Amino acid sequence: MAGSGRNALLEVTDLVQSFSQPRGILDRLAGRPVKTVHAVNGVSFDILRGEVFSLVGESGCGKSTTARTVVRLLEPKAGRIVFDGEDITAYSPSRMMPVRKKMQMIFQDPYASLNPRQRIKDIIMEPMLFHRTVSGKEEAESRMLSLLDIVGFRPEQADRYPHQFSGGQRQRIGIARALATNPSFIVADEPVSALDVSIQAQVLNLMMDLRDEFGLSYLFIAHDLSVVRHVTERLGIMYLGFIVEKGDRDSIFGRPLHPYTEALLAAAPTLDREKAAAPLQGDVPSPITLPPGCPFAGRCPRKMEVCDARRPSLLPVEGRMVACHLYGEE
Amino acid sequence: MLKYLLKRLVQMIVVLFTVSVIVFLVMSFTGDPVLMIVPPTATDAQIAEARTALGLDRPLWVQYGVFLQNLIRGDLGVSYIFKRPALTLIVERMPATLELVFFSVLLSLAVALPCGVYAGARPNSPFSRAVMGGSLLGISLPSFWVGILLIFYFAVEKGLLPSSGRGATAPLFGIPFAFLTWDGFRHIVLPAVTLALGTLAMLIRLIRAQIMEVMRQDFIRFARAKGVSWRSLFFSHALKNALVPVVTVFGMQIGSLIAFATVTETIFAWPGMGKLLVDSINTADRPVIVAYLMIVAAMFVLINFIVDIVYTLIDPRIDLR
Amino acid sequence: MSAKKEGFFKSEFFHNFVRSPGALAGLFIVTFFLVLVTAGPLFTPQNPYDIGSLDLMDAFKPPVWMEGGDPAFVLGTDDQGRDLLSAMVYGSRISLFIGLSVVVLSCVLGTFLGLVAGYFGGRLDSLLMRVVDIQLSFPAMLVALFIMAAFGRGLGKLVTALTIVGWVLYARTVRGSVLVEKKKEYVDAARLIGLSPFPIILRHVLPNILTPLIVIATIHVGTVILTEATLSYLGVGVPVTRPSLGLLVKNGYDVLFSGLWWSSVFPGMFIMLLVFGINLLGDFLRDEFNPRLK
Amino acid sequence: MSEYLLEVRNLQTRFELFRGTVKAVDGVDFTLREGEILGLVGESGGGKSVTGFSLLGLIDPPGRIAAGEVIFRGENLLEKSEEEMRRIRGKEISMIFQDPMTSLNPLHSIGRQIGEMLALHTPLSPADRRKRSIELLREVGIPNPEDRLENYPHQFSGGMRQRVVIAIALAANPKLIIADEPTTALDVTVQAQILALMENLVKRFGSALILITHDLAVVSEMTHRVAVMYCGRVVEEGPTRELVRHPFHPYTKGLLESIPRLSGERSRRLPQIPGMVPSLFDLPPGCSFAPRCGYATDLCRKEAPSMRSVAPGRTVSCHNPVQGGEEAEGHGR
Repeated sequence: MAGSGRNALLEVTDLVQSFSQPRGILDRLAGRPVKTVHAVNGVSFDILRGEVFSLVGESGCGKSTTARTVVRLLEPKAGRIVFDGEDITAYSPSRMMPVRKKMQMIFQDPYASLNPRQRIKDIIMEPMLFHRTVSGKEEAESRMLSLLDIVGFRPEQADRYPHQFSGGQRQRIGIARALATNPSFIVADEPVSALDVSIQAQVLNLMMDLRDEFGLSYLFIAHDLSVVRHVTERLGIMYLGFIVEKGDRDSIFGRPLHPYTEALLAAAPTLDREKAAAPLQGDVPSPITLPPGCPFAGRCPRKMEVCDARRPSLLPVEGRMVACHLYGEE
Repeated sequence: MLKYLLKRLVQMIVVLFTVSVIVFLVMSFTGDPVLMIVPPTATDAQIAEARTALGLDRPLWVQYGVFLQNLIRGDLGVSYIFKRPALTLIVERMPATLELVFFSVLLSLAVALPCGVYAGARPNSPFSRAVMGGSLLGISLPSFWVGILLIFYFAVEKGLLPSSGRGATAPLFGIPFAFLTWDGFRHIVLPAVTLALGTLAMLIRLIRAQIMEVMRQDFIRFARAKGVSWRSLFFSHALKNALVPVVTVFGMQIGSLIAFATVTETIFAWPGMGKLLVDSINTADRPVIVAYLMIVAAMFVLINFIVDIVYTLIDPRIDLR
Repeated sequence: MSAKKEGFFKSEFFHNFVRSPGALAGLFIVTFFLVLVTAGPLFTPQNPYDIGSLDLMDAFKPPVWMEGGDPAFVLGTDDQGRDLLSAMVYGSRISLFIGLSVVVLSCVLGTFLGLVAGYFGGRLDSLLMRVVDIQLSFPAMLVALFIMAAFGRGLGKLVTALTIVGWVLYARTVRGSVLVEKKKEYVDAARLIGLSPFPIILRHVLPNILTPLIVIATIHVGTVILTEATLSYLGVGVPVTRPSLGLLVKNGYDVLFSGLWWSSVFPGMFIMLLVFGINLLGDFLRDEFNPRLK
Repeated sequence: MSEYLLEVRNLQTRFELFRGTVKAVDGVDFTLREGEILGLVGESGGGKSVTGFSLLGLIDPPGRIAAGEVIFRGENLLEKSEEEMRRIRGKEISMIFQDPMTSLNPLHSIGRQIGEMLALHTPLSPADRRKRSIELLREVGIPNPEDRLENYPHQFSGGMRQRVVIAIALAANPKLIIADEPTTALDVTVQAQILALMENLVKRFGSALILITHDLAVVSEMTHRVAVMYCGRVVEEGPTRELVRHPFHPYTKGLLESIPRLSGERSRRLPQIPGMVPSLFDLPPGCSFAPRCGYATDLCRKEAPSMRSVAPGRTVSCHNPVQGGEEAEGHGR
């Protein structure tokens, strides 16, 4: 399996994340169980230095939750997160501090991800000044200006407020902020899904240029398969909090094995095809009560008896990992 | 549904319990009731004796236990002034207050609904602007002052309507009500108008805001795209959606009316429980104050409960399970 | 959006303000009262609470335009020969003082609790919200009345009582806004930098919830002045020695039937005017900051 | 009178705002035949949604339709009274909105909302309406429609709600359906379901469809013809296959190239359109696309081009159309 060993920048093992819904007095008196949303159910992956790894899936599949847990915006319920050789799973906020410099995030919504009351320059300088990665205000200022230049702004634009910029421009400001402390790892949570098509290409190109220039690694979260195919080296397909298929880009896009991956690819509209294949039926089930067997069994066109009974584990098949009984130990 | 009712019942009891603790504590730490009931000439020994007789020498939590026990039995103490059970005093005066509140509610609804709905439907018409200006003035008016002006004009200057008291009453289900006699009805007009004014103005603004909010929702546009006429769009689609939140506020407004009845009753010498409260405050008649608070708290809790039930009946999104 | 030069006088807010008769009238009224209470005592013919300056000979004088009016007492005098206009200037002072101090205190307290509860959530939040819910299910006037009845009259007590009933408003609104803001990604970005909760709350969340706060606080000043007036009218508000406008109305009512109608009508008119002016401003601000209702 | 079901000529819709007048739709022309599926595609601010609402006369102040003709079955809709339009909306032309979560009335049952459409535009009796509602729900693929008639919108998932919306839109058998980003709020697999359903039903009901979307891929899979919009104008129009393969307008070409592909060669960098969509408050003089266009000349910066025919069935609004409809780069098959 690629990525194990010293070269991995990030190793995530059996990550679990869940949220319990609050209970009323009577529920507690009646001893009713807490309703729990099982958002992430034992997800493992690793990201090499300089690599782009993507998590793909539909809304509610747990891809964003995984990302937010990896950067410790959420406390993991179980599992292990090893970043740059350090096990940061249970780091306290103060111990996380030096790690925070090295891992940053680009967000989905360019309108909500910048504080409307901060000037652009303050947005970008805040992380540097907080982490003292610069000697003082002056150096922060010059670094801020060079970052703005990198993402395509003129110096006089630094004094403006976010609302004076368009969505694509804001996203570039968000990227500059993420770069402020010279990180080695960036989580990009649907960075282009809120942008217009012509702007998407600009932002994707910028992200890829920055990777080459600064040797960044990305965890790329997206629902758009064609975008993922363009940026990523390896990817994992998520469904209901599980990774159902994981491997390198060419093998998965070339020949998807898991029925869900197959369906997802077939459903994605493209310019190159006349008609979509028969669409997948039904909706994603509730993450409150997980099915005992395969999470995809309810919608799977190739469902077998065993699928309802036993949850398939992620096993190596044809140079990638697949969690499906079709490819079980035959 | 049953579970929901049970849950609400538990909540109601918790709220009333909390209120009783707060009322008890505040009352225990302020003033000395013993000084109210012993004659001014009483000696220290007499005072101590009275204190023991009232149980005030015992620890606070024991006193509270006794208080709670009496409360549950419906014994809220005896008025220092009237020398009669506080509960009886309040219950006697309750019909007068409820009658007043009822007419104010009726009046505010009768005016606020059409005005608010119209102002929401045609926000730019001159009439709507006038209504909005008037309602802003309405929420800026001190109600006691309005009462005084009304008395001065209608009672003192013109002599058209009586300025105080409840007038003659007639019984309904054995309870005396003023509005059943012409004289009593004449007495109720001015206080009801005074009391209704603030609520009326507030409701107008709320209804208008709600309607304007709903009218810009997507589903209204979708209904328009279906070819629904403006009339049906407004009455069948917008109005109900707009009025659902108003129900909650309206419930709270009834509570507020009961509270403000204290002021109105004082101005118009309306013999209700609100005037009794203000009189009791001025004479430090503590059992009556406590009894009033507990009864009014129970009324509010009950109103809130009814509002919630109504809410669930008109809004299918509320899940009772 | 285009990055045009933006100054306050070119802003849409200013543009709308000078074109809104209501807002301008509100500003005029409020300014009038602010000038009146700061500079007014310099011009009033007497200090109405300096007993020495009162002369019973001046009692029962009607306003100047009525028969028997005295130019020295423009709005007439009361039964003790006190100049009504002077009393109203001093009364406005007390009313405004109470209004503003209650609003500042409840705003600070409620905002702080709302911020903390909204940002951290959990037990503290549910406890706080239960308190707020219970208190909001009782009319503010009644709760204040109860507190004043228990503790007795007094300026400080009145401010305390009105703050106790007032903070919940801010706590609830702020908490609601914080819950909305907290979900926005700029807060995540601040957390990712490594900022601890309080800097995030103060530097990032608070500046973004100020607009609803300003609206509530403005309208709240009017509400407090009305509630204060009502309590004082009922005799449980300000002490007799520091009569606010509400107490003046009550004093005037006591002599209404002896024909001194002006001594309750004019102070009441002052209350109405002041509160109306504040509400006009508040109404404009609400429409401006909440474009959905325009 | 004409071969077209719908002819839009020089449609202009404006919004008078504090910061100035926005020409959201600025002289739009296109035509539609019976049963045809037309894609109206463009980025945000292109004016495609406003065009859709303008066709039905659903523009509220501060917006207004300033000029133009919307000829539907030989009659100009812009000259009709509100009362006449009301009879056309839903019956002749119906609409599907973007967000299925907000386009249904939360306090009315599904049955009532479908029934309302039937009551407005068909002579059916209440009992028949109920029967027809059930049929419609079955058509759009809602399981157990008899039981679900009494349900409220919040009891359905997003995809299911959009199915209900489609059922309502189809209820009166309209000649034309305008679908404004009908699948943007939905997940990929659900989007595929809804698109397939719409395509299928439109064919069966014999309606024409205007599909408004930002997604060229969806357009290329669904539509017969496409009109590409930029800054309130149609810049290019033509049969979908041809237009996607050989765009004439530099904007269309740029847009097509900037979309990453699911198969074929994968270039290191995506071709991108430089700059950004100009603010509608101050559009550049001449062609709105000129500042971002690699083919722009002085003429483009001075004078706005007008629509002209460049090949059979193909029109473009450009002074220097891409020569011979160059093959879009990176477009492997």
